[in-house]
Amino acid sequence: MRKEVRVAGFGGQGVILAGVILAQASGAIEGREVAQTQSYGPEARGGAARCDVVISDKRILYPKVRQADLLLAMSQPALAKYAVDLDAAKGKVVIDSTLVNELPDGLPPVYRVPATKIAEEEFKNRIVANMVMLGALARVDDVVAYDSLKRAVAENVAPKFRDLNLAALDRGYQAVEGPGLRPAAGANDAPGAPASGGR
Amino acid sequence: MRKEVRVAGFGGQGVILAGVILAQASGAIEGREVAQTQSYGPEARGGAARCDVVISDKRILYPKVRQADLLLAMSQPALAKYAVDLDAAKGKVVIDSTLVNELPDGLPPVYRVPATKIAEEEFKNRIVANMVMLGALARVDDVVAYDSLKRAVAENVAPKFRDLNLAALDRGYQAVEGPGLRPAAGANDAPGAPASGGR
Amino acid sequence: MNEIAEKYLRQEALPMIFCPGCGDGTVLGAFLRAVDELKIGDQLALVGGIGCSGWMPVYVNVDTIHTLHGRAIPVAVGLKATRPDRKVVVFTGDGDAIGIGGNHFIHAARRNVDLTVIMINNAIYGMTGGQAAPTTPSGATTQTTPYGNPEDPFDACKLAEAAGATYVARWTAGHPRQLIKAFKEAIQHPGFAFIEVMTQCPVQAGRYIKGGLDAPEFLADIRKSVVTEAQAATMPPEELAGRTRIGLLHRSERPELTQRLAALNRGEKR
Amino acid sequence: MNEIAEKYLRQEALPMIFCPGCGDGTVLGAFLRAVDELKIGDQLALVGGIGCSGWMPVYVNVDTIHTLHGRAIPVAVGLKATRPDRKVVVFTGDGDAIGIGGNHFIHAARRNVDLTVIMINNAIYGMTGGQAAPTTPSGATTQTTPYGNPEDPFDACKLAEAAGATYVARWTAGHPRQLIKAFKEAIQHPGFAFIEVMTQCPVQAGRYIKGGLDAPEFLADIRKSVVTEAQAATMPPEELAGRTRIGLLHRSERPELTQRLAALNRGEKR
Amino acid sequence: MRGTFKIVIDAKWCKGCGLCLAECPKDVLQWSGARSAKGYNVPVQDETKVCTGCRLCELICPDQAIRVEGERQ
Amino acid sequence: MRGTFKIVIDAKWCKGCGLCLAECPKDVLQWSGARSAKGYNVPVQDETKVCTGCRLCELICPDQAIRVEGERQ
Amino acid sequence: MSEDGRKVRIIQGNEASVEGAIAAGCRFFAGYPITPASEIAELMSRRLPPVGGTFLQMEDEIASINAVIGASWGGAKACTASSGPGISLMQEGVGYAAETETPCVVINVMRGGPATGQPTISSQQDIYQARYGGHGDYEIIALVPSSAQEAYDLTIKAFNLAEEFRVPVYLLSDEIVGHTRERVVMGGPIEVRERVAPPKEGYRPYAAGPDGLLPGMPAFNDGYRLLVEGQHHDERGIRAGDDVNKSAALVQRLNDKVRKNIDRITDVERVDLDDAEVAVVCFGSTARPALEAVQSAREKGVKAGALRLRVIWPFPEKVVAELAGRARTLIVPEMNIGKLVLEVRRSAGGRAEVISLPRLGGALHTPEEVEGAIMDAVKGGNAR
Amino acid sequence: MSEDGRKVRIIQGNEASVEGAIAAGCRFFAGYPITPASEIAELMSRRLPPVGGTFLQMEDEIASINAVIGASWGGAKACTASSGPGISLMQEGVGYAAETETPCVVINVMRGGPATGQPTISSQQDIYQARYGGHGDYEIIALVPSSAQEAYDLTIKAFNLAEEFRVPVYLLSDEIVGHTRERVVMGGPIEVRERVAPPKEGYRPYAAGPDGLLPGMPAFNDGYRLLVEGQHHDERGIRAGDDVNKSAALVQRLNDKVRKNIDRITDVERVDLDDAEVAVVCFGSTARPALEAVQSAREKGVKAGALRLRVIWPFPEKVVAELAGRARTLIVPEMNIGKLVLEVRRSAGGRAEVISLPRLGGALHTPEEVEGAIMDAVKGGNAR
Ligand SMILES: Cc1ncc(C[n+]2csc(CCOP(=O)(O)OP(=O)(O)O)c2C)c(N)n1
Ligand SMILES: Cc1ncc(C[n+]2csc(CCOP(=O)(O)OP(=O)(O)O)c2C)c(N)n1
Ligand code: SF4
Ligand code: SF4
Ligand code: SF4
Ligand code: SF4
Ligand code: SF4
Ligand code: SF4
Ligand SMILES: [Mg+2]
Ligand SMILES: [Mg+2]
Repeated sequence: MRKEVRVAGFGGQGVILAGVILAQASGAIEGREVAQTQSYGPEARGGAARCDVVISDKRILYPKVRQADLLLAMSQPALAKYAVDLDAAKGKVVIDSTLVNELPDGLPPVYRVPATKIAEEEFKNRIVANMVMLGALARVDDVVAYDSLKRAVAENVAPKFRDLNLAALDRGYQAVEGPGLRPAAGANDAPGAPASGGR
Repeated sequence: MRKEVRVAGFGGQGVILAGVILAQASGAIEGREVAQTQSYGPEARGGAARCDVVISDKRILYPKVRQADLLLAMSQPALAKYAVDLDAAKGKVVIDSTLVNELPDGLPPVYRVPATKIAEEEFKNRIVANMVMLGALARVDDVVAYDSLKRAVAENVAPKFRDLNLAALDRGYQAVEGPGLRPAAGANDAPGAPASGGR
Repeated sequence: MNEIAEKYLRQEALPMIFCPGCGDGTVLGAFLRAVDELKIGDQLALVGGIGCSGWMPVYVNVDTIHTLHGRAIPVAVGLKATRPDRKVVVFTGDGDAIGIGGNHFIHAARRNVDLTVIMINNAIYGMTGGQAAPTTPSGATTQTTPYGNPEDPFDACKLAEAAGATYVARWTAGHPRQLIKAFKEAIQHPGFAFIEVMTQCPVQAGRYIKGGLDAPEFLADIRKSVVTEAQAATMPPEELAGRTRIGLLHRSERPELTQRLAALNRGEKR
Repeated sequence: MNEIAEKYLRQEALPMIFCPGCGDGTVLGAFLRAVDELKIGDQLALVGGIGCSGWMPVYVNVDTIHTLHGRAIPVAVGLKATRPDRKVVVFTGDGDAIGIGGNHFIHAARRNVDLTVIMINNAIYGMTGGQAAPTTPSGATTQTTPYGNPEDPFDACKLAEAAGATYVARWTAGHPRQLIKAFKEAIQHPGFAFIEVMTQCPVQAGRYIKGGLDAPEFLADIRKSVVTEAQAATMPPEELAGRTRIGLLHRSERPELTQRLAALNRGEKR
Repeated sequence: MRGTFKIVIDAKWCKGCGLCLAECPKDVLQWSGARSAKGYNVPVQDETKVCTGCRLCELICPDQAIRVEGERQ
Repeated sequence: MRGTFKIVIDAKWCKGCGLCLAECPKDVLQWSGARSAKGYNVPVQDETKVCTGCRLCELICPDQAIRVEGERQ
Repeated sequence: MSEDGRKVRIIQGNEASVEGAIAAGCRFFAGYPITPASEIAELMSRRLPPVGGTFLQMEDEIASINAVIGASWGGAKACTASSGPGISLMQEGVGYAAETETPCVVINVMRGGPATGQPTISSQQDIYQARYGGHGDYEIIALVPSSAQEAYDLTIKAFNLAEEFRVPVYLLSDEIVGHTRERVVMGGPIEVRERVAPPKEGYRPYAAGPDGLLPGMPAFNDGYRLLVEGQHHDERGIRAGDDVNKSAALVQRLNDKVRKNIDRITDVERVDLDDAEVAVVCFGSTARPALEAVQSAREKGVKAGALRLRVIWPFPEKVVAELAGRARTLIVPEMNIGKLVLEVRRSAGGRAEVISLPRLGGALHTPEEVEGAIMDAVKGGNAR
Repeated sequence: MSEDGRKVRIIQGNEASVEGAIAAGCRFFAGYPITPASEIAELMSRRLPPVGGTFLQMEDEIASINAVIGASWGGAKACTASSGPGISLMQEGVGYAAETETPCVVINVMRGGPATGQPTISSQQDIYQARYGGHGDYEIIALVPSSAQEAYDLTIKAFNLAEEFRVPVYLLSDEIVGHTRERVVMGGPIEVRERVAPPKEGYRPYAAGPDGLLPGMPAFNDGYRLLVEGQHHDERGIRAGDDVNKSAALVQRLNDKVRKNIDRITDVERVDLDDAEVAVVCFGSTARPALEAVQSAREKGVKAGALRLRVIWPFPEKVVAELAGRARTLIVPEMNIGKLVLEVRRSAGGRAEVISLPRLGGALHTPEEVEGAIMDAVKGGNAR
């Protein structure tokens, strides 16, 4: 089964790291096939940032997202831009409700988590909003197991930021709200390594 | 009628200039078709230098010398190297007898002029040996009219060297010796602008 | 947006690609003010290299050419040669000017071509994501010097002077007023004028060299690291050590290339 | 042929392409003598650029690489990096080193790579037939400056020093004994060592710049145009004006690149 | 003097870098806490502080987002 | 001392540049007038002059054509 | 994650190239940053020193390729990496490596051109440049990975071929392969061609064997008294550019040693070709949607197949010619204006319809797009 | 020697190129010495200042092509000249000129390569480099003179085409054409395309007409407020490298403006082709022995003919295809390993036998050699 996940927001929000962690969790931890791509360059500065992860049980040939199954939207423009690419039938959207206020018409089910608010207020570190979003994802969909995400964070984040990121992950898992969620289960942080520029 | 003329010797003897003057005389003055080529580069330094002139009444397509009709040899190695390319039937050789002493077997008619000796002793300027050779050529063969050569020298040599070169030309015309020469008729000099190097 | 920016910026090219807090924008602002004060908008021909810094002239609404990486200077030389009355200004990065473009840089200085070359020294390759530049301090970590930079940096001003530049100044993005003055001087200087501007690059140099993304802090550090001639005169040697000189560092007179070429055209032998 | 030449020259590559009276052969002879005195024949790795001067190492019977025009220095850097114990010597022309190759030159100096760079300054592009070089005097006529050179030349030694060279000397082809000593010093110097040798190029510079092909006269003129530190001390200023300084011009100490790289390999962070 | 100078910050261009805050000798500029369309925290003028109209903020602002209005008196 | 040093000039390599003539402080070298296979005028030692064995000629000869034989005494 | 020394990691193609290079024995890298290749230099700077190798960031790409040449003669397997603009600058140096038979690997992570073009976006526009970019007549070898795994595998192969054929070998990767993070199995038993020093006795550095290849690769300061000459030269390395015959012989051999050994170099994947009526000839990242399209078409009962090239230079003319004799239509999708299709067309020699499916702008073909072309061919194609 | 302003001189092809350039309005030259092209720079340095032009000897070839680009935007018709090694270094710059639609002329006086190869000896090895040397997809135009006269004529034409198509135009001369002194008729009534400044009103510098061409050529400081951008850009010149569609559109147009106007650009000489059974397809200096061979064969009653290309890029596919439909055999002599023959073969599409007659080492084919190939073809060729 092929799943296409897109994480999108502003540059500097750690959107890429979120996608990379997801890819590591699915690929290295769970042993599934993954293909993670991202937008690069000047257009990724200050403006929009995007990271895509395709997860499958079979060899992934076409590595790009055509119609996302899951969109993690960390900004209003990101939601506006990528809502159209969503699979309206089986898709889901997770929004950072601190930054995304308006929902366009015709969206699939929307899940909300005030990721930036949590990051700023609870962790005093805006950069862990991405982990909050990832935690939320694990609760919203079974594309990845929450435990795998935890392990991926532990393995891919610098030791001194590990606990912070795990805690943020956990808060996202707990705090997300939306249609038909099962009860929550179990928290973590690192400064995102944004994309290198272009030329 | 296509005639192929080769002037060959050491670098620094003005071999190229001799060929260029011949080409100008035939082409610009006499209005015939000419194609003048030369050897370039490191191999033209100190070592062998060569200048070829093809003269014809028709458009010259192939511009290279295949079998020279006329060889002006200004050094022993040059004669040795190019004697083989000579047209044994209708060819002629003019040698600078100051520098060329040995004649290989099977040469076509040979004409002698002590060009370097004349240049050094009479003109105190070794560099006009090439003009002596050219003058000799005009006497030996009707490939070019002597008057045309004189005009070509006048037009192509720096004014301050003109008389010297014309005088040297004349001395060559007078001094050349060899089989079946008609009586002589009338003389000139400039430092040769040798070929640029290679790379 | 302030009036100067509104007057001179190429609106359809905005927004500027610069990261938040990048010094390039400040330097560009100072440049626009210098141009405005000199009233030479319609004589300007701008040339940008490739790099963040190379984008600066793209935003200015005058004739502009955005060249290849390292090649802004030869393009500028060609432009200048066609109409010597143009004020040709080159915007270039430390990598663009004295990394890949170093040879053009020294030769234009030697020829004393009447160009104004504004080099942004952010001590890093910004646009490509934080690799070492020929200005990166020895020992600094970057994306390509994970174990610390084993090389020493150039002193670009020293190099410019040795190569033949006739106006050489160094300032920082924290000296906008001085920059305005220097830009005016450089544009009016009849010869190769070089201005090095030390800038904060919070996102790349900040992250990799300094370990933090805070622009104001970065700029404050740069200001602390420099010293003017006047300050140096009154500073104890301990404090002076390791600081970089800023200010007008060299000025001299020598025939300018395009003037000399014009003389050839008039038939004057040199 | 003398014994040194017999011992060190690559017989099958002879004769040397140099024109009669060219200074390059003299400089090569001095180099061979320096090598012989240092007894380092088997540690030598020679690199030649393209130009008459670039042919010099081709005639030496040790491991030699004859590179592309302007690229001798980066090839030498790659060679040196693979086995830092090699004595890597670069032979290059003024066009090769500071014309097309100028950027590699200043960067190798900045990095203080342990190379010996011998630059033949014949003030012209010899191999290609007498075009202007970045060392051609202002006003001189050459094949590409028929109306006189509108550019000023580089001072290669000044440039090398500003770029970071740690050994800088200038001599002429008329100073073979001093050259032998300088070559020995440079080879033993642990860093970027640069030696500029002013040579007579009777055929191209002779013809186009000087107007005569006489090698001894040319060399005599070069000797007249230079002055050592010691001579300068006792010379009246009128006589000194316009003369070029020769001798050891700069020597300093700074960490050398391949040593620093070796430290990285040992896991030492900088 | 208070109120003579108005600091207009264009949220369309401001990238929330904080250089103007750090640069102002009179502490006139403060974070607004609000987020612009691009997600940046845009500064505002603290009306309780005295702006001298020195324009340092305008000069330092890399994004040309600041306009100092009102004439110096 | 005359005759102690023999200046051997290899006509195979000599290009007749005259640098050795100009360089010799004792005027020991003279043009031979003869022409080598390559057409050059190769110098010869003037036996009437005193060669000091200073080797300047050998050092200056670009074509490594000169060998100074005999030891200095 | 390890079994017989293998490990699995989720990494970018660029990282996989670095790991492949180091596994193949690369101990020298010189480069200059450029998107989308910079990660290769960055990871090299981290990985080389601990294994005793040398990383140099040079002043430009010209210096980089030349330093690589110096290092190769110094005794190290050596590599550089760049993208379009930098690769353009290296052309003279690559030609020099071909002329002097210097083994080295040049990685081009392709982006859109010309000029600054599309710095962050993929393309396959530079395939002809790899072959024809430098002046003069010479042959190189070019490998085209289509996944991170192949970036690893083919980088190893590139080093092996460089050593065997004494040529510069290109790895023509692209932004998509370079930047997609996916599963890569690394380590374990790998075939690596070690450098062999040739015998010193009577050694003539450019005397080739009957297959046109030089035996081994000597290094400086090992007693060979090498002369490495960039002008045409004889078997000793002595310049012979003014000798028409020696020059012709050298250039002929430089070309033949690759051309005549093409069977040893050719590397293709054949997917469902046995009975294919329509075959997609593909390479690099474009092969991914192409193979997906073939699968999908097969599922719909269409006799589709694919010939995926892992080596594009020397171009596998014979393989394509043979295919053209069997399949009715060849479809060539590529992220450029339609370049490899010219080779396919020539090799097909009129024996199959050859359809070009070019795509500009940098978006990868979708599987649907390629499938559409297959379907069109099936429908339209009765004329042979 | 003058009648209606013409004069006849015996000069080298290189000199003729300079005279042609100046006649065509070239007023800027930047270059760097290299054999066998140096005479062009040398004569430019002498000829330009008196006509108010500028000659610059730059620090290298990279600087040269970039100065040419700057000068062209500055308002001057501009040119550079070099040979293999220098041309290799210019590839990034030529691509930039193509991307930014900067008219300029690049003269390559070809010599033998790769690397330092054969500095003083002729070749035709760089024909593919002209087309494919830079990264990215773009088209250039390349003219191939085969005499000094054509060096003059085609240089003028090169400038005209550069202005009309706003592309870099190569003059692919070679050492033989460049260095042979022969008769050149110069001056008189010459067709020169002057630069026309486009209207300023609503001007969008990269908005093309229906034929894909840009109207006129603006200059700096004439009130256009130009933005010349080396990244892919929209019609205003604003960067659009991250926009897949705009980028695709630009690259497509850069290629199409040459490809689709090929009929306006194609320039061939047809010699005895009407009834030719064997046709020699030739260009540059190799055409000289080839034409001599055809003459000689005709004298012997053989139905031989020649198609001589004066423009090789864009390759005249249609002309060759049409010829292949009539002549039985096409012979392609060239001073390289056999390069243009690949284009001929593709264009022939199997409808004629195509025989490659390559020659390496730098000696020009003799007429006898080409005639021999014609005779062999006549004998051997009954199978079509
Ligand atoms: C020939 C070439 N090589 C490399 C690059 C990639 N590149 C783009 S910008 C840049 C360096 C930018 O650094 P700098 O010049 O210091 O400018 P900054 O971004 O720091 O202002 C590089 C290497 C390129 N575009 N072209
Ligand atoms: C890329 C390139 N450009 C130009 C040349 C032609 N070329 C060969 S040697 C040379 C210059 C030689 O001058 P210099 O370096 O001063 O050496 P010299 O011959 O004077 O010793 C040039 C331009 C070349 N071989 N390669
Ligand atoms: S990377 Fe650095 S220099 Fe470039 S825009 Fe960002 S902060 Fe400025
Ligand atoms: S051209 Fe000049 S430098 Fe070159 S070999 Fe001749 S004299 Fe020497
Ligand atoms: S300096 Fe400008 S961009 Fe930065 S916070 Fe202030 S107004 Fe915003
Ligand atoms: S004008 Fe001066 S005082 Fe006023 S806000 Fe700006 S910096 Fe502060
Ligand atoms: S210096 Fe050498 S080459 Fe010159 S004349 Fe004397 S022996 Fe001959
Ligand atoms: S050794 Fe000295 S004295 Fe004797 S010939 Fe040579 S230069 Fe003259
Ligand atoms: Mg920088
Ligand atoms: Mg020189």
